[in-house]
Amino acid sequence: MSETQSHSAGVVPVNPDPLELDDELPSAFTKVKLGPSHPATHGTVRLNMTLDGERIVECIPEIGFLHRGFSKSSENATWHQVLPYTDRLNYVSPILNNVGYIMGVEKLIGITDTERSKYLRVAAGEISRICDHLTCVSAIGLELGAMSAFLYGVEAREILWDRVAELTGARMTTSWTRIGGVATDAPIGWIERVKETIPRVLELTDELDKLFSKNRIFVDRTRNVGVIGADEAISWGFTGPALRASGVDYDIRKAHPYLVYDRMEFSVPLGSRGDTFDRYLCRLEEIRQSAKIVLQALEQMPPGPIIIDDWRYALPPKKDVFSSIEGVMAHFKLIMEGIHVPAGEVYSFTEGSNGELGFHLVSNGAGKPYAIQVRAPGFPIVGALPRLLHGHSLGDLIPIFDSINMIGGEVEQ
Amino acid sequence: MDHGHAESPRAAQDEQELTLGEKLFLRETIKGMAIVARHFWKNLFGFRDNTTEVLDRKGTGVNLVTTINYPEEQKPYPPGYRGMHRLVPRVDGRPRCVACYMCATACPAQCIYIEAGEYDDQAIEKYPVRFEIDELRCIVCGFCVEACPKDAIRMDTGTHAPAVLSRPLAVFDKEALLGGAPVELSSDSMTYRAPLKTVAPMGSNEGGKKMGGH
Amino acid sequence: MTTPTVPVKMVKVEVDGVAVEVDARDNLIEAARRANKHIPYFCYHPRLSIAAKCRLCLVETADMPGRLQAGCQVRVKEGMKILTNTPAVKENQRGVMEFHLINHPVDCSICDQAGECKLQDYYMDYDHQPSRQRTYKLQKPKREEFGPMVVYDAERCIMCTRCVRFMDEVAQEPQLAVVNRGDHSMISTFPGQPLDSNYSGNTVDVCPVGALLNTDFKFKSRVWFVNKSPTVCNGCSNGCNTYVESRANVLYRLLPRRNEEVNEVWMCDEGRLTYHATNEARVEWARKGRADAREEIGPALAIDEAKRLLAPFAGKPGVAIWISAQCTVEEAQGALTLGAQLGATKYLIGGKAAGKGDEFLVRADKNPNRRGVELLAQAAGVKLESGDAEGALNGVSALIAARTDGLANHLSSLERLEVIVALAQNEDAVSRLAQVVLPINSLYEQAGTLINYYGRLQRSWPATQAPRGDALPGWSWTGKLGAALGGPAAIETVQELFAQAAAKVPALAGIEFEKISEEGQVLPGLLPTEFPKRAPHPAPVAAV
Amino acid sequence: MDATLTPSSRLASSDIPTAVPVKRTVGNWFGWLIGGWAMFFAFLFGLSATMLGVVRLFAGFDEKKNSVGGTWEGVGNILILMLVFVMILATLLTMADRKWSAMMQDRVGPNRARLPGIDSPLAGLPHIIADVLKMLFKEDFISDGAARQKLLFNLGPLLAFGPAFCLFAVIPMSPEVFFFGKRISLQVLHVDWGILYVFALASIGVFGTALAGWSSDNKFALLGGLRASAQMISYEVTLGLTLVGAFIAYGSVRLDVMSELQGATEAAIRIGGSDPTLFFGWLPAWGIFMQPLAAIFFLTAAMAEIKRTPFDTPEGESEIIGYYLEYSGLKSGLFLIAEYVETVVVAGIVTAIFLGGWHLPWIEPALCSVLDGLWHGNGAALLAIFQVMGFIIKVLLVIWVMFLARWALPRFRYDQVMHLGWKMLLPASLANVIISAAAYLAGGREAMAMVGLVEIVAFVGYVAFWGKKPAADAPDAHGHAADPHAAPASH
Repeated sequence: MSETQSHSAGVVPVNPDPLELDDELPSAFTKVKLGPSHPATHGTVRLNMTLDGERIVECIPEIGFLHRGFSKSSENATWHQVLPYTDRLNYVSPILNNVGYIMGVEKLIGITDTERSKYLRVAAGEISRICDHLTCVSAIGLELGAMSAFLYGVEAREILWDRVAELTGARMTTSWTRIGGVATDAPIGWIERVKETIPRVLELTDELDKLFSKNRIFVDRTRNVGVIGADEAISWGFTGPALRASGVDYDIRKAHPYLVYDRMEFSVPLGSRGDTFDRYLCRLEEIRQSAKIVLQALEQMPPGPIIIDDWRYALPPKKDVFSSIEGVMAHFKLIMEGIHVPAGEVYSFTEGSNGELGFHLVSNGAGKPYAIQVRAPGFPIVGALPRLLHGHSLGDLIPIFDSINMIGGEVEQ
Repeated sequence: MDHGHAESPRAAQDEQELTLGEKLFLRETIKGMAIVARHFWKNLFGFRDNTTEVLDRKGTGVNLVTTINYPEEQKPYPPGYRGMHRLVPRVDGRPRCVACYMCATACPAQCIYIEAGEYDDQAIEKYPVRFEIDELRCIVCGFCVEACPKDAIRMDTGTHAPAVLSRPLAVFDKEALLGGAPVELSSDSMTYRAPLKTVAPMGSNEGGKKMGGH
Repeated sequence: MTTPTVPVKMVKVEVDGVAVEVDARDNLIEAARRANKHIPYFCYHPRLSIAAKCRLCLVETADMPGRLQAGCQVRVKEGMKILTNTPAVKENQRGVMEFHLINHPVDCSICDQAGECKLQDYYMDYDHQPSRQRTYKLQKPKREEFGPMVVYDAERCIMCTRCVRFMDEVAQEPQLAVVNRGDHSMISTFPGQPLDSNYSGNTVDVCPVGALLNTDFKFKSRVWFVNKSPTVCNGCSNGCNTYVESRANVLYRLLPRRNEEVNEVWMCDEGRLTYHATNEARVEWARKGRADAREEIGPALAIDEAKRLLAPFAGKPGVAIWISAQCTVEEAQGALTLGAQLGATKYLIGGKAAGKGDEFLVRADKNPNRRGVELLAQAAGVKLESGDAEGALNGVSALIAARTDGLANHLSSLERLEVIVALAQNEDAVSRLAQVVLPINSLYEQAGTLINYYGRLQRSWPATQAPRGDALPGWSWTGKLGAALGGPAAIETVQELFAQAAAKVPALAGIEFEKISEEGQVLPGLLPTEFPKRAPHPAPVAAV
Repeated sequence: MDATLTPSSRLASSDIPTAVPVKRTVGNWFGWLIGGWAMFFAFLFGLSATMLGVVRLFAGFDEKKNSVGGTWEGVGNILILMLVFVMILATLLTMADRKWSAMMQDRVGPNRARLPGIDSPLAGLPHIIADVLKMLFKEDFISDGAARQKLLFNLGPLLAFGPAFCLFAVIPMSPEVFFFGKRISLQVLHVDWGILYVFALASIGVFGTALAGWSSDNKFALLGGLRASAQMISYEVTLGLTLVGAFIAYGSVRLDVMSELQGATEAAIRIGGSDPTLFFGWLPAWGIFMQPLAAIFFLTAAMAEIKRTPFDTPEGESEIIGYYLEYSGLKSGLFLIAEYVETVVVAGIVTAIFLGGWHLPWIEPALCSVLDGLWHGNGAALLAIFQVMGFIIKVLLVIWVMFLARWALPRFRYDQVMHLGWKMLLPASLANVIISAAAYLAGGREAMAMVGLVEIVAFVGYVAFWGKKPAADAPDAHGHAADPHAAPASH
């Protein structure tokens, strides 16, 4: 009787006789630190978890192991020199970052790139998005133990990276866009090559689909796991596939079309439950939609220059630099001092692979940025990890963590 | 690829409820294993032609395993690939570089170190006494190539910086970097001028004709 | 230079619609400058006569619509309306730029001026269009050696004649002239007369393009890599205000810094070379031992060694303090304090040997702070003996030298001494003889104050970030030495040390180190009444 | 596409060679294919013959000529089966796992290690030696926490490996056969309790994992150990029940008896002609035809029992890394090799019970008479070599299927494993027991075979057709129906 009373008083009963077997065994929460170096944490992140058996009572993600001081580094580089830093934000889809950043700078200057450059940016950006989603989707499989699927995804990504390398000269660290255009044009035969590549990628994507989408093991692991509703997702600041999986029809490419996205026909896949499975499905479908966009962009791409002909912002053509004093002087000024971006402040946002990739740029008119702030799409989503993980078991952590696709580079900058 | 039809955003999940057959595990399990098994048998019986690009390694019978067996097989880098640097020589073997420091300025990683010297040669005048690139610091962005006003540095070696056993070995000096085919540009005639004191009349230099138009 | 006595007459003008009040003697360029508008120019220089050769400064005025007027040549008048960006002006600027560039070689890559070149700046601001040139460029001599410091490239020259006018009007040694005509014209020296003036370096500074280059700086560094920091030239007691340009701990060049009362905007060639002493032959590590027994032991052990050597002499006669006039006020103060602590019986002032002076910027005394050292010694109540005299070191058994300039004259006496502790900047015969050598910063590497020939207190800012070896400011060493020998704890900052000195010297009373401006200030009562003929100087204070 | 419009220096790169020339491999693909397989079978044949020969050699010391199970034969069998066959196969499997997975994943697989003096990767075989050497020479690191329980910590791998190693004793690899004048059999232990021995010893393995998990003093390892013990104990129930049908059919729990009953008897082989054990005259009397579902259940449960993917929650390398997290060097190696040994054992049991053991279907009598003709009077002995070879091939196939599942399927969650075991496999195998018993009572083994055939047909129908909607109105959920690039069905 006294025990009941002490329970009702909220006091844990202290057993006077520890050998009394009828009593509940004393128990305590386990504290487990997952990471920073753990197979499931693709980047380096540490998850400080409190476990009740296998159930996650509390999970506090600890980021910063990959912090490289993007904002501060950018202040000491010219506007163009920031470009390699953006490669390393979301290093799985570098071109989308390149495009997002350069579009911000162009917005600040008040110029637009050439027509051909727009199509090239869209096509290359969507290829990048496919690469990102392929990585994410197949990595979910990898972490769940289906390693072959991961390598099929990587194989598809690999042939896309070959195309990216042909276009930009590098596979990952592309640094490809320039203020007013892009650095290199599509080499001869590249478009045909991409048109060969895309069906192959889709073939491998379908294999992923077949391996997972109806497989009950996979569905059981992901369905109704890490559920977040539309309202809650919005208030947490979700964007991109993670938000659309919750059923919110928000895609910047549709909502605020930029470049030539308004001329492309594609649809935005939506989920309804906002669980891990929906996030997986949305990404899978986005791969197919992006493939459509790539082909359309390459189809519609007009001939013409790939960078604007304004020597205040774009480097002069090499021929002029080699042979004329005007060219070499413009060249020197641009390299020595950087491109003079008018003083001002701008927030530019594009649809990155994980959601809204925003660049807040501040210029004081000098050749170097005054301040750059990145709204990394992954950051708010990682912030919601405690909410997503709460109450799930330790085994569920893996698919949830994978499905939000945390990229250390952009989250920790 | 048919991209003519626009689809409305849809809630894909409503059709994703598993049927009873799928709920019984076995069918999808076997299907999944069949996909993997198909790759296995194709690769087991297929012939591997490592001269083809990965994209072409498909079909039955030939060109199968898509992985590059790296050191033995090497994928040729595409023409525009940013590989290891080289200092471009002139036809007489001297570097084209005039030590203008543009590459060092443009380099975001500050991996280029230059010391300038002076030729007695009236035409070129300035040259790099030391030109060193720390390939470990290099981030291979290609900005140096873009920044060079003399076409003196290129990344078209088609290879990448080799692995080294100690950090100082990754610093490539002028002698190591200088190589490849020499380059002669039409605008170079600017630097090959008549000897001092004899001022050539305008247009007498043949190179001048090449300069026209751009 | 005489100070103006007539009151300044101001007139009202309008520059691009902005009303502004300007000096009636201003030309249009200066008037526009007051309104924060920039009229581009090459040949105009506020301190030189007007040549109106480059034609870039042509602007429109409301007086003569449609007619362009040279902004440098025309003076303002009441109610004038200046238009700097009408289509005609723009078209002229663009056209003039194109003309200037027609025969300009594609030389930015090998030209040291790139980065501070007016052509580049104006091209981006006023032209930025591709070349329309279809023919070969004119060829002219390159790399003409004009003199020991200046090299000339005729192709890059835009014939603004600033250099010619400078030599005629400011240096007053006409050594340059324009020869030939039309597009073949170029600057030349006279036969048998190289450009060997002591002010020839200024022609490089006034050259807006890369035609005249400083051979000392040529190809050493790019101008955008170096950091500028204000300092004072330590070449002579004139104390010209300068900028020193440096990267890491290497100095690259000295450039004159504007100070109307000291050096206007000029400096002498001799002074331009003083930075070499900071780069070359430095004592880098604290060490002990003479000649071949030298051993680098690091600062702490070196102080211990000095203490071991000096302790027996403390309070006994025979200790001498040698203060070089190259020392800053703080270094001298540190040395005097140490001397007082040790009970030094002899204080000697040394320094670099006197040289030639002239009527303009060069003083005969080649030490920047002789007046400062004297003032401090006077305030400390010690008798400062000249170190130049024969037998100055007689009767001395232990010597502490704050900088070793001039000590080399007494080598035979030095060999007799029992103990020499030298605070040395550069390797020389004295640093070889000393038992303990403590490396010290040069003036350009430390914050410090100097008092020049005119009794003007000026300060310098450290140009380099990283110290060279163990080098420290001299006052830091003397402070540590004093503390090691049982004195009060060493003073950590230059500000405190200056305050210590200021408390003793009446002329410095009330001056705070941090409040000394870049221009410096004249100390009350120290201004001489007579000045060299052409030397810029502050207005003499009327005797009260 | 005017290249000169690019500001970047897309300059003429034809000046220099852009790429390292690729080493061209020219080979006769077909020749390699035929030759490779021929060599593989020749190797198997040689292996089988050697095994039989060595056991015959040892059995020669035994006095009784006409019965198996002599002391020396036992010694020979232990040597050949458990030390050579199981250990070598398990070691080879470490490499096969890597090489096969490479093929499943379009990779090349391990190929870096070289034998001294041979400049060829030898298809990665030297990696076996390299791996073993690595395991042997790696530092045996014991963390502070584990050092407090050093005995238990060291006992863990032994308890995991030892029982697994002993399991193979009851698995028969060859029939009892007169092999050059001596009756021998490739089986260590001819005991009446047969398969029960396996169940009994396999249970001991639980102690290994539990001890390893607990004594490591690591929370992840502890979780792994807990998961492992729970899972292993749970699945043992199913494991036994799935085989009850087979016990009913063969009337024995002895694996050699069960194997023997699945094909032509020795007498039938000797006489020649048709095989009387065939059901309906054409269906081999294999366990899988009588107990198809039981075979699947058993394989599933066995995979769970030995903790292979998709049931590797105790390891879950991307979750908790596993109960052997704190082990290194040889102890870690013991855990790993134990898993492969268990794989071999499971494959052996499945082969012995469901896949006809050493029996070759249909052809045994005919083959025997042909071989008799080839080498007068020793046909049965030669046939035994082929039968052992057949056994090995069947074992390899089962292992391959298990590896296939490992690389293709995602992992269950821990509670889902338990759910599957208790709520699905256990009732299903109970039902199987009842149906099998009923069929046996109704019509003996023939009836069981009928039921089995029905089950197989139903199963194939289920996998291939049931639930598949017509392509026309397939939901365009992921666009595959509308997507012309969707890969064709893969089965």
